[in-house]
Amino acid sequence: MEKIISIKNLNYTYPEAKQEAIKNVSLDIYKNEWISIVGKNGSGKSTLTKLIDGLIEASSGTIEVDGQIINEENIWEARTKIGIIFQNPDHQFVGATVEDDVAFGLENQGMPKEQMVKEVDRALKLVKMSDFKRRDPQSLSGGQKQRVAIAGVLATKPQIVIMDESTSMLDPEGRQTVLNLIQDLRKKQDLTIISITHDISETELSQRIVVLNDGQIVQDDKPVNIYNMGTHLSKYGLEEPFSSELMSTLRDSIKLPEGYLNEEELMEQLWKLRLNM
Amino acid sequence: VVSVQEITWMALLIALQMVLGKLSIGSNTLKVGFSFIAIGLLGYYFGPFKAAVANVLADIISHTVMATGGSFFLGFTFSALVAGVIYGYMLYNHKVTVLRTFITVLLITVIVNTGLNTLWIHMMTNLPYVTLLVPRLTKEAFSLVYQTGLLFIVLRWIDNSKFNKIGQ
Amino acid sequence: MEITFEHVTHSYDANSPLANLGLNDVSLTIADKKFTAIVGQTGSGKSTLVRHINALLKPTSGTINVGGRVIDSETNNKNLKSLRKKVGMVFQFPESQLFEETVEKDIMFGPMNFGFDASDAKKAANEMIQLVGLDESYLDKSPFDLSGGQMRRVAIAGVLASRPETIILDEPTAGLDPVGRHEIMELFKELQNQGRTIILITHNMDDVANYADEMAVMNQGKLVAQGLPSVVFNNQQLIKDDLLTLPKSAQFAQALSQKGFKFEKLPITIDELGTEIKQQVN
Amino acid sequence: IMGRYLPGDSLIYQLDPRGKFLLTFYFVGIVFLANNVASYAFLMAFVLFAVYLSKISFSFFIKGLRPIIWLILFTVILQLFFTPSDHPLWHWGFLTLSKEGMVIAAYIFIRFVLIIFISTLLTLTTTPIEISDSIESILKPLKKVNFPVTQVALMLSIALRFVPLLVDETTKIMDAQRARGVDFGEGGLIKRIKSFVPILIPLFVSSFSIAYDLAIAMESRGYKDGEGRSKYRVLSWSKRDNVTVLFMAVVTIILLFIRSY
Repeated sequence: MEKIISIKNLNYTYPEAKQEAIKNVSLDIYKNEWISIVGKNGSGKSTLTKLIDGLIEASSGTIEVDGQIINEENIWEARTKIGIIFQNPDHQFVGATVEDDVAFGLENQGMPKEQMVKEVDRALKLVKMSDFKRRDPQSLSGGQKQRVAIAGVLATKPQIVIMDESTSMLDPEGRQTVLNLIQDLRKKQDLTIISITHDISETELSQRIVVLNDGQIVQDDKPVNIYNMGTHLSKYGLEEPFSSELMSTLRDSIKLPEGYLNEEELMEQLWKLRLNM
Repeated sequence: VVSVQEITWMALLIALQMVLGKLSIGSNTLKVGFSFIAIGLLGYYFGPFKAAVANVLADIISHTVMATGGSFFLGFTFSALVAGVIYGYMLYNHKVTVLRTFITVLLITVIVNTGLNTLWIHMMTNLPYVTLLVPRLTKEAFSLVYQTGLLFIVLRWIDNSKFNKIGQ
Repeated sequence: MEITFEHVTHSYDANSPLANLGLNDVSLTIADKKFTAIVGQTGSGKSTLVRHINALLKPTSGTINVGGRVIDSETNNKNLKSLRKKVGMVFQFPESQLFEETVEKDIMFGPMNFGFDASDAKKAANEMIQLVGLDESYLDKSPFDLSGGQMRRVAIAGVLASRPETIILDEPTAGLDPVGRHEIMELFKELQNQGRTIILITHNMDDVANYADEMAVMNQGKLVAQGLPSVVFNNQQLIKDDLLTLPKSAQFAQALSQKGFKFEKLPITIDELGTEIKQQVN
Repeated sequence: IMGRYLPGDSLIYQLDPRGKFLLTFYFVGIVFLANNVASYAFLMAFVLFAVYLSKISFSFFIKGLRPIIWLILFTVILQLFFTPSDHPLWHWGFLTLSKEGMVIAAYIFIRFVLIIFISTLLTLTTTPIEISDSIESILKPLKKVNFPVTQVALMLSIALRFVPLLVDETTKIMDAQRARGVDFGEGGLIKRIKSFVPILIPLFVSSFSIAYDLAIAMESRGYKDGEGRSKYRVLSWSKRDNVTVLFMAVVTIILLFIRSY
């Protein structure tokens, strides 16, 4: 597998803060991977995003994006490879209308008008928001705003999309559409997805979960192994997955296999037990 | 050069000015508005030059967009410029005190509100100065007091908080 | 304090041709000292509904009776303090209402407005900051130096400090991490146990199943269902019409029943689900 | 609150917003040249013609007068009774009613109506973003003296985009403070004014955090310093606009003629 981001011994302390927000973090992220970074509020998740995009500068350590160690000179080039969807849909909408907002990143690149029109249309189609082209942001729902934000990011054809708690302010319906969309786009557009979240149910779609606690990586593993931690997850401010919680309620009187089962597997297991009665 | 943080913060203060302009209490004869606070903040953060430019733009855009009547008269735009300069000159990089706030508001009241704005209305209506000035005086005297009070409360609050510098 | 809505209609921009109905002929009783959840899609009228209880909005027609106090379209804007003192309201993202220089002053703000004397307000601040899970040392800090989750707690303390009998919560846990969410929900349950009426607007059906005694479902300004969560979540029509989603346990049970399990009634909490499965498997 | 743009597609809508914007200012200027019945009547005819071309119901223009109707009445009444005259029709203390006063009052009244109708026409047919684009275009020459025109334009469009959001935020904060026992309509004026502090500070904090987040989001989307940007929105000046300018020139000449006649 080809590395797209490689972080080595990264440290960061906010100005005037006593404690380090990021402590000696090393992490490799691979092409087309969907990786989840989880942890409670204040664990350093969002700080890590800002470091990767060069929006803040690390105290020490290096970040390599697509084979290049980022520094002040090449940061703008690195940024074209990374798109971020932020938490608050209202605070990232620059344009006065949907199409204006999607065009913003392209304008920054100095793309000629004719080409921009095509790219804006393409991006809006990808997120199924073409009908809303001329609408103003205030008339959209939170989920729709985030879809426009995704279009704005996709318009500039990044390789990496960082979802920085981008669904945490949405209602369940909006959250679901955004997650489905990202899953779909990852395949079609060959994207690497870094999803930062504290909602364990959102990590189900990812291939790898990194758990951050107090600015340090405490776990880096496949979802199954992370979910297997069960109630221990609450140490890191996370919820136990539903199937794991159900299994612990059932274990006192039903014999279930060791380790984590997802909901589908658990159902199979329970059905078998029922048939054997 | 203007930084990204400066652009967004100026933009939000211009937006805030338009929103506060819609917020008012009191009757038609003694209307109390709040948009002066946003202009004061433009001055506080950006100094005379930038505040003047921002305030002129805010004036043009808000009057055009909101269609608040006869303000297409360029004189009022000049008033906005002068107000921006005064707020910026008086409040930028200075410790906020009651006296300083009072003098700022006094300058605005005398030069802009009673001086320039009366002149523009005179030019628009041909009414003599005195006729225009006399009914304004009580209103201006009153607004001198409340604007000083409110501006001081807000500015001192900002000065003592982490919001006293932009971009962090 | 019992709260009843009788044929309440609220139209926004009543005088314009574009008048849209925020509430359409809603009749509803919210029982005293119960935990009532109000659910429905974004824009269904949940927030409009609860804003009538402390007269932030007034009905275009119909009446609301809040423990004997009647609110209708004629209700005067003055003298609402006694009502608002009794009905506390935690808005969505309540941290945006903070403004004082210290946490203590901010928590005291409500009580002082409602006529507490300074020492009582101070006492309330001291008590409430601990109730929301922060210690006294926070009282002297600026609320703007706290983390988002802590600010949320301070804002909630500020509402509780006036010691309201009824507490309205408009998605109070939105954006919090799971641990924070759980703690805050437990706090509200505790407040109910102390004898308060709790009204919760939420999108989280597991919270409804775990905490609420009663629930109401709104859609397009209308009340479409009301009753015990165990009954309402078993209303197949609501699920079919996409007006209601199920708690995780009920979803799991529903999937199991497609495999061949039989549930007379869908279990809505994980304990109920566990009990049912144990009975059917063993 | 966000302006009063009324969607439509009549000729006035199709004009280039820069032209409309500048001509509106220009017209407000030449209104002051009118000095007799004929010139006022001529300008009124011009404005009514423009209103007719817009195909917008006349009632919208009447509504445009409403916000400053008190100022207009105040001025008209002052003119009516305070205009000095050698041949007063009626006289009492300071008050003088004369033919000259009546004429001047009528002129001032028409002057206000002209200015308001023409500016209402601009706002009804031009979107806020078109106006901000026009301002950018008009400021362009200032680039030569290193005035950051593109940054200023971006700033204006951001300001316009955030007005509705801040209006919502204001309502929300007011509701939250009302629920905490603030009464905005009660008490003496000083108390009322003080009651706005709990709105102003949160509104300020909220704007501050929007500005901060937005700047980060803009940088992450490749916004550097405004240089080398292209524009998605392009205004186009057409023949129609030339004709309009020419028409306005003719109007001015006729006005000058009537004026000195």
